[in-house]
Amino acid sequence: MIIGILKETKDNELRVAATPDVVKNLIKLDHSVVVEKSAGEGSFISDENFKDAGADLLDSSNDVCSQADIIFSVNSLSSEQLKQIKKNSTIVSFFQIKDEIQQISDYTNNNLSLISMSHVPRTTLAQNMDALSSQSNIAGYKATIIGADHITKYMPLLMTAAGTIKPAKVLILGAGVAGLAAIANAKRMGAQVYAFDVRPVVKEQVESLGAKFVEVESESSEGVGEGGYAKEVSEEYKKKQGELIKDTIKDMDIVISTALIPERPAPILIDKDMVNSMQPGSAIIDLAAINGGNCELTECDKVIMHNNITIDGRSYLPSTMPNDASKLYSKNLFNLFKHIYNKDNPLNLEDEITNGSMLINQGKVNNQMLQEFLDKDNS
Amino acid sequence: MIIGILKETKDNELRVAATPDVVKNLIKLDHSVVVEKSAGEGSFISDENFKDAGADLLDSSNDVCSQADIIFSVNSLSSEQLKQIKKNSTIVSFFQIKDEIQQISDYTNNNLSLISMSHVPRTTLAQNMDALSSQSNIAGYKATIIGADHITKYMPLLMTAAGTIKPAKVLILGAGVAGLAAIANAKRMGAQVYAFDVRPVVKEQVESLGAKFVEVESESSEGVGEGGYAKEVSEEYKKKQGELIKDTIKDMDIVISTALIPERPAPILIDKDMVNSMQPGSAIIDLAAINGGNCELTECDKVIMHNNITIDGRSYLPSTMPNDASKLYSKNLFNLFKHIYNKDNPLNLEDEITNGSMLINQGKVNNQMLQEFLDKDNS
Amino acid sequence: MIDFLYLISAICFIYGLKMLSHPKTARNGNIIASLGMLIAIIATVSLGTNLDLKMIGIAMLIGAIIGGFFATKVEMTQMPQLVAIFNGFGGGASALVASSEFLKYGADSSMFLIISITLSVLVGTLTLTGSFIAFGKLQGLISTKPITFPGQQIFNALLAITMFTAAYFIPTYGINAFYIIVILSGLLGILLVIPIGGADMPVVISLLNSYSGIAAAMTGFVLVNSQPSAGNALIICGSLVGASGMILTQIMCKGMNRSLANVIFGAVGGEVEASSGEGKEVNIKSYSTEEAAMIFDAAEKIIVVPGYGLAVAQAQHAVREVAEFLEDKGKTVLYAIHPVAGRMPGHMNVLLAEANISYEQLKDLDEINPEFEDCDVAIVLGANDVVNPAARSDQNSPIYGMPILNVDKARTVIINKRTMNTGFAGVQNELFGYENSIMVFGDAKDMLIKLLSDLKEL
Amino acid sequence: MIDFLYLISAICFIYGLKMLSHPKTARNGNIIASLGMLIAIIATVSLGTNLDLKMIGIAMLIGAIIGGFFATKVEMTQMPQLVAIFNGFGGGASALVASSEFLKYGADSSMFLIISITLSVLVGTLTLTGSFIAFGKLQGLISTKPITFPGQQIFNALLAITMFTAAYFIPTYGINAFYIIVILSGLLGILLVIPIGGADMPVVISLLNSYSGIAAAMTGFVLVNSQPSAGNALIICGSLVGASGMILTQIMCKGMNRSLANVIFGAVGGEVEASSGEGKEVNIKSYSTEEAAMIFDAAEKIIVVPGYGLAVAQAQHAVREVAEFLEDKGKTVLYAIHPVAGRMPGHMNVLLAEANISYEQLKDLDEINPEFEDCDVAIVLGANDVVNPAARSDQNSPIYGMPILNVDKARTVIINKRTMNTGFAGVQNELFGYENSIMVFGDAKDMLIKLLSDLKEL
Amino acid sequence: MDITTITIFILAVFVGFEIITKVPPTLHTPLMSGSNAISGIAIIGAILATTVQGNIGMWLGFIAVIFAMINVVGGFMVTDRMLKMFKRK
Amino acid sequence: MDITTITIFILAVFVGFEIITKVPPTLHTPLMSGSNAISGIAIIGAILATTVQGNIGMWLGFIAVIFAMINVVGGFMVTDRMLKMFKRK
Ligand SMILES: NC(=O)c1ccc[n+]([C@@H]2O[C@H](COP(=O)([O-])OP(=O)(O)OC[C@H]3O[C@@H](n4cnc5c(N)ncnc54)[C@H](OP(=O)(O)O)[C@@H]3O)[C@@H](O)[C@H]2O)c1
Ligand SMILES: NC(=O)c1ccc[n+]([C@@H]2O[C@H](COP(=O)([O-])OP(=O)(O)OC[C@H]3O[C@@H](n4cnc5c(N)ncnc54)[C@H](OP(=O)(O)O)[C@@H]3O)[C@@H](O)[C@H]2O)c1
Ligand SMILES: NC(=O)c1ccc[n+]([C@@H]2O[C@H](COP(=O)([O-])OP(=O)(O)OC[C@H]3O[C@@H](n4cnc5c(N)ncnc54)[C@H](O)[C@@H]3O)[C@@H](O)[C@H]2O)c1
Ligand SMILES: NC(=O)c1ccc[n+]([C@@H]2O[C@H](COP(=O)([O-])OP(=O)(O)OC[C@H]3O[C@@H](n4cnc5c(N)ncnc54)[C@H](O)[C@@H]3O)[C@@H](O)[C@H]2O)c1
Repeated sequence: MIIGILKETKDNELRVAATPDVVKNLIKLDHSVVVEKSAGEGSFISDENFKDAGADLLDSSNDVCSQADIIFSVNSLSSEQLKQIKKNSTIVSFFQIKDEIQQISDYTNNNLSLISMSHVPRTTLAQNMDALSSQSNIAGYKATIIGADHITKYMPLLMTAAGTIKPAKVLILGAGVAGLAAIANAKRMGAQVYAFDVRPVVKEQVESLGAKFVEVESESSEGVGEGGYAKEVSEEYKKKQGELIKDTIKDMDIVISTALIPERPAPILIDKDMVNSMQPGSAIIDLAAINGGNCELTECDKVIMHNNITIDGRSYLPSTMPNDASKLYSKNLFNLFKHIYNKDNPLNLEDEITNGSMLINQGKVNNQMLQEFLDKDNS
Repeated sequence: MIIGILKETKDNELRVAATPDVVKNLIKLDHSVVVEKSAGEGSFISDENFKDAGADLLDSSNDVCSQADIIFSVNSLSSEQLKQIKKNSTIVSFFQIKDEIQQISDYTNNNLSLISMSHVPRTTLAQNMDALSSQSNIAGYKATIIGADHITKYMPLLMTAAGTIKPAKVLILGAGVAGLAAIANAKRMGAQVYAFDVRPVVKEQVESLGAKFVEVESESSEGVGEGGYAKEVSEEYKKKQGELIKDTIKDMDIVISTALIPERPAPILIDKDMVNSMQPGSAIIDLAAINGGNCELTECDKVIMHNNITIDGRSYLPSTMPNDASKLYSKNLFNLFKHIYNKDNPLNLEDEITNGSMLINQGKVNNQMLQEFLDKDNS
Repeated sequence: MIDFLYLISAICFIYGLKMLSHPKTARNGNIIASLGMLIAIIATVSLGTNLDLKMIGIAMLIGAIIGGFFATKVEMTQMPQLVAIFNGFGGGASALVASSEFLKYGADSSMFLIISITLSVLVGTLTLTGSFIAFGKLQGLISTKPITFPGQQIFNALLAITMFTAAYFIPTYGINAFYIIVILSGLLGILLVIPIGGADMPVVISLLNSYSGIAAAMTGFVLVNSQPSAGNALIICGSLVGASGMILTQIMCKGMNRSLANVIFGAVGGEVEASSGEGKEVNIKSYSTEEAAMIFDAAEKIIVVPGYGLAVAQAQHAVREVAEFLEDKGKTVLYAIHPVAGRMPGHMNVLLAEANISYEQLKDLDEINPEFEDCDVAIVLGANDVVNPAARSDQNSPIYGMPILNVDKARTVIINKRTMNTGFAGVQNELFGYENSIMVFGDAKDMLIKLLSDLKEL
Repeated sequence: MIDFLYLISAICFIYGLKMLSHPKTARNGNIIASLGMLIAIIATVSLGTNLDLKMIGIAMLIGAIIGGFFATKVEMTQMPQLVAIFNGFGGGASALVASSEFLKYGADSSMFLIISITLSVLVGTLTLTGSFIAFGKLQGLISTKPITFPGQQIFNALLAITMFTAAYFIPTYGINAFYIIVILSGLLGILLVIPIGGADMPVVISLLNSYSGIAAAMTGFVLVNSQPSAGNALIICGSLVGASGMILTQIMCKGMNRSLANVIFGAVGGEVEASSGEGKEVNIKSYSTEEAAMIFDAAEKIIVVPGYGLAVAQAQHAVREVAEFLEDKGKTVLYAIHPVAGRMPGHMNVLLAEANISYEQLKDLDEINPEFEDCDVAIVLGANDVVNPAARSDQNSPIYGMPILNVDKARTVIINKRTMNTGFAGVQNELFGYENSIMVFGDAKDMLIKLLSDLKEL
Repeated sequence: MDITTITIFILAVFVGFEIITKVPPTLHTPLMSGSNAISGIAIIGAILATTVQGNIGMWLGFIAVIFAMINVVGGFMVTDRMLKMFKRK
Repeated sequence: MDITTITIFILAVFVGFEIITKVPPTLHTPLMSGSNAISGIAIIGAILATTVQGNIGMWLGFIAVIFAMINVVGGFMVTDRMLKMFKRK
């Protein structure tokens, strides 16, 4: 097959869907690879690097789209690019169902196949294809770094000749992959770390990183949804949770919020009052910004100051570490590709992973959730 | 005495020379304190806070200057402010000899006294007055944070399903107070840390923080100057050192340079070639920027990109943590003030600390170095 | 001269026992002890007057053949019952000697002699029958469940009283009273062992071993008048074995966290989980940290496999301490980091970095997997899924196809977790039952701390 | 009956010695041993025939008064020499008894008796004179320097040979040969101790103590024919002391990292630095980690004072391990962080955070200083300037006026550093010589690791 | 009954108590087995018992020798076999 | 010369060797001192020696009793004094 690598067009996107290493591995599997010129620029990968790895460099995105049987990308294609794309070809990307609904006709009409990196099932086996994890981990890690940069204080405890500096307090809301990474890094940096999540199982994980778990008293399985994800919680729970966060947040120097519920807007956990109760000079890093944010005031992709509190809503944190982010993403993508297009039984829709990640199969919707959305849209 | 606190006028300066806590302590010692309106704004200290502490708030810098017997500040006063100042009054600030030479006539003509925070002797006893240390420590700490933010990689080693991430390599040039703080924090964050300094004693200190010391072979006391400071080194040493750094730097992800020689331009340790030899996406944080920088390409107070390498020349890092920076600075200043103006034997020029920090005593130059500079200027 | 031979043989026994209690010298200790026995036998043969050497030779040959045959042929797993039965014969021999002496002097011996003979017969016979019951239990001929009946203790006490009464009446009733003693001691031996559960058998055997020493010592008292030097030799060696056996029994009880009384009378308390590895119900081997320590002591290359459990236990510092101790002993220690160990990417890195374990020691999957083959011990600390061989072999397993750490390739795998519960993926791990696998249960931190102190005590 | 008393007294001695070797039971052990002695004396008095009880009473009274007087009056620091001289008397007594037996039987005793007597006199007299020399050295009456002359070893060997020849000729020359033995043994005792340096005296005393046991055992052999039970008692107790003394001597040598031979013949090697605290040249007390461990064992509240040396040694993990061990024993452990400890602001925080020591345990100067007063042990790890009391008291000190950690207010201060070198400020620290200060020299990490294992062994 | 006999007995008991202090669990069984073999010292008595006049006594002695010999030979051999296992593979 | 005597001697030596295993250094001196007092057991011999016929022998015994008594009483008392110090202040 001819595999195409595009230069990403989205704002702030510096990642690339394949690194020269992955290109080499693809070629080893007897595929050929076409790469758009300066596709790797953002990740400091030069065209020469790609060439050396064996890829063909093409001048424009159009050339790539028209040649490739399968396109690897980080973000879904622009409508222009979609127009150029070959019929029956495949796109592997970080698809978000709600975003793709608009372009659904382009996909189905052209008999395209969509393989979604965001829908790879979170099974043990699929972990090396789990780009959601690898990129969330970056986001969580980076959130503590920018948090430490935003605040006007030290992170660790220091007892110096000029007085004792108390350690910063960091609160992590939502201890999924990103949250755990944030906990780990904040702990490393010497802060006192608190974490909160609706799923009670997470408590042990939080404590396994040496942080304190802030608990809402309730029946134990309130927020536990399917497949290890969270679901929406009852009103009563929300109230309790609100009070708990309110009590906690006013002493915090950094709040990193990562709470997400799949295919739903992010729950609002921090309202304006809570923000106002925080110490001036503190910071909120809202990793849920792209889904509306966990903080009422978050503006997606913007860093704003409210009442001397920094609210950072940048959704592209992984892109700020393009080097490692591209490396991990492309490895994940390659692993998934290898899994789906294996020699023995390619494109086996019986397979949990293949089936789960296949949003659209040659123009046919293969994802229940997407179908539901479409049905809702149509009605 | 009436003590005056000004709002700092320098660009990027967010610190304030006294916190409400220090104001309280001053009042306890039977002084009165006048504070310029919104002096604490940058450090998130409101005028109310100062009022509550017992200070009088004045509307303008002029008011403060004309009332105060002694002025506390972070940076030396603007020429405008100097004009308003009372005769025979005293200024305590972070004076730099080469900067003050311009205004020397203002000082001497008005019989002013200048107490310099940067000239407090680095003795054990003076450590709680040593603002150079407390602020350098902030700078060193913060340098690693912004370094971690600049680079396009993780700091720590991570072995994940999507592959193994190698730890970032951090090189610290000059392991004085700032350098040691940078080492400590970079270690915390999980990087592999290397450090280099001309003073061989530092080796033990570097190793006491768990970092590797990169050594130039030479006679042992080459770079050791007076009072624990460095002095300029021989040409031959410089060559060896250059080669060593050249060899080391090309593998580094972050370089934090802090090398200074008192009252001399900072030594150039990183030339353009060396920068070019670094991996794209790496960063240099040049804490010596204000003295010309340790890197040839550094531009003071600017963050530039050269060949995909970030070169951060911000000299105001302590100001990015105004909360803790002001707290520590004002504590230092207060301790020095208490030492010099103690009840038993005030303004005792026999005292090492008083004498050392007194740049100009009632219009008379009291510092040898300053005198030498003046003599040179005049001739 | 012969007296000296006995003395030398006693010294051999003392040294032999001493050496037997240290791993490095144990084997030589055994040889020295057997040398002592040889010397004692030679001394006795040259000491005795009117010995029918042929008869003795035949008897010795028969005994040696039987003993030697079983000792070499029996399977390793049946060792404990073999020791039990050998022990029974020892006790029996003492009882027989005492009986024979009784027959020689008859009922009108001195008080001292009668007491000695009674005790010797009593303890000897009891050891004989008790050991046979222990053998039966271990061999599965008798139910390993504790067998009890109401009033057992009282009945035993009555038995003992009857016997002492009989002993008192020996001067009056002679041989008949003596028979009663023999029979009742035999019964007592059975009754004492029957109510004890199979898992406690090793302790019982050790106790019976101590008894057989006491029996020999008592026989020594019987003999000391007619054959002073032989008698003394029996007294010394017998009491040596009696006392050291008692201590060993105590040590074993302590190792099981129980008192001796609890073992002997605790039948009502029911079975404890088979913790000595002899139980056949589960096919895992559960070891104590002390035994694990011995395994480490013999190892040269050790690979540590941390998992989520290590993080839960916050045992990162403990593991470094153990590793450093082993390194100081000249061993190589590496850490095998599975890419998905823990609950977040890089979980193990965060954990081990906190303990300041050097990056050089951390190896990822590809680097470490070839190393397991020539590694002596792989210690799995709270990891489960990432070492599950089902990922390699069991097509139906939900984790089939995931690359795992091939710990099973190591000579010995020590697995520490708290229970037999599954890990994140919720699948059982067949590794735990492998031939070369050993489980050490407990919280990872507690276990490592204990392991360290056991390592230091070796 | 009396025989039994001797047996009981022997058992008392055995238990007494056993208990004496454990800190918690030591005092009772001593009491039990002295009880054993009382029983032995009572037994002897009732055993003896024709005893002049009045004379014995007088002699015992005199001895008791002298012994008791010195035992209570002498200063603590002079204990070692007191033990030495007591020991000498014990050896002397044995020699005297043997001589008296010799006078009784004369030259024509059995070979066995003559050998016994010779050995008893030889060892007893040697102990007597040797102990007196040891006493003299410790008391400063004789130079503590090793006194040697060329050919000393050869001369000693000649002496010994002469003595044995004399013993051989006792049957021929009788009392004269005996005199030669007495005199030469006395000389040998002197010559054996004279070349040993003052710092090694404790070992020598222990050795002589073992000898006095041997002498008593030999006396037992002398007596055993005429007074079997008393003889046996002497043999048992004497050999007990002889053997255990030998072991103790060995332990002491090991503690000094030297062999016994090295102590006895190593005079040429010169003095080792006075490490037992008896040296008077420096007024610091240098303790081993084992002794420090004993102090910790008795403490309840412990404050750790980390300094730059801790960072240099990278001993942050080691200190946490020790602290955790102590906490597990129910003790309170706090860390006193001086604002300028180390070489950069917050150096200690960085260090201790790395070892995951909880922030709650870290106390800054103002918080911790009041706590020293009711703290049992303050342990200073590689800190110097920040605990220098000169900052409080010595106006001329360059650090005068700096607030310091008042460790000297603690009941005991244990200071660990490698040498007596100064710290950053370059000033000597008088704290090291304080009454309640103890130095434990060595690299902080090594020392803490050793301390931990010693703590575990208590 | 002789006091020296008792003395010897008691001293031997002490030695027995003291020589075994710490035994790693893996050595429990071998140690037990080895000391069990030593308790076959009854063979001394058994050998001497064969000289007893009466027939029964003699035969008792005969059986006693067999028994004791089983204990001794079997005990030492099985101990050795166990200990051999501890050698490094 | 009797074999039992030697036996007793040897067994006692064994006991002596075995009972002392690990002694913390702080106890070295007290232990030495205590066992030193025990070696004053020579007092038994000394007492018995006073019955010796000849005058000299008797007086030797007399002195021996004094010597031994110094050792015993002084030894135990000084040991006790040392051990008292270890009590917590
Ligand atoms: N790395 C990631 O990013 C990530 C994210 C999510 C999920 N996962 C999944 O997590 C699993 C990781 O594998 P793993 O082997 O590390 O963990 P695991 O398979 O979950 O096994 C952990 C084991 O540790 C034991 N344990 C728990 N607490 C313990 C304690 N205090 N002391 C001793 N043992 C303790 C548990 O057994 P007992 O209860 O019997 O003690 C459990 O079997 C994989 O299945 C992976 O797919 C990984
Ligand atoms: N905190 C700051 O910001 C800063 C900055 C610069 C200077 N200082 C100065 O540094 C000093 C700090 O006081 P401090 O008490 O922490 O340190 P210190 O006074 O310098 O004493 C450290 C002691 O540690 C011992 N040591 C060194 N290596 C050791 C090892 N491996 N194991 C055991 N001991 C070791 C040294 O004695 P041996 O050589 O005998 O072992 C030395 O006496 C103050 O004078 C302070 O003014 C502080
Ligand atoms: N099988 C695997 O190996 C594997 C790999 C990666 C992740 N996972 C699992 O997938 C699951 C989801 O991880 P994710 O990071 O993608 O989750 P996510 O990004 O969907 O959500 C982040 C976190 O926010 C929490 N959250 C949701 N609503 C909340 C609320 N109202 N208040 C507080 N917290 C709230 C969730 O519980 C979750 O922990 C986790 O259970 C994770 O362990 C499994
Ligand atoms: N007495 C005290 O308690 C106390 C307090 C603070 C600092 N100090 C001491 O003061 C001294 C100066 O500290 P500082 O941080 O202010 O120093 P600084 O800011 O003047 O210089 C920073 C470092 O750069 C190094 N340097 C200079 N030229 C170099 C070159 N060509 N190459 C590499 N490195 C070079 C210097 O050696 C120094 O370590 C140190 O010795 C420090 O320990 C003492």
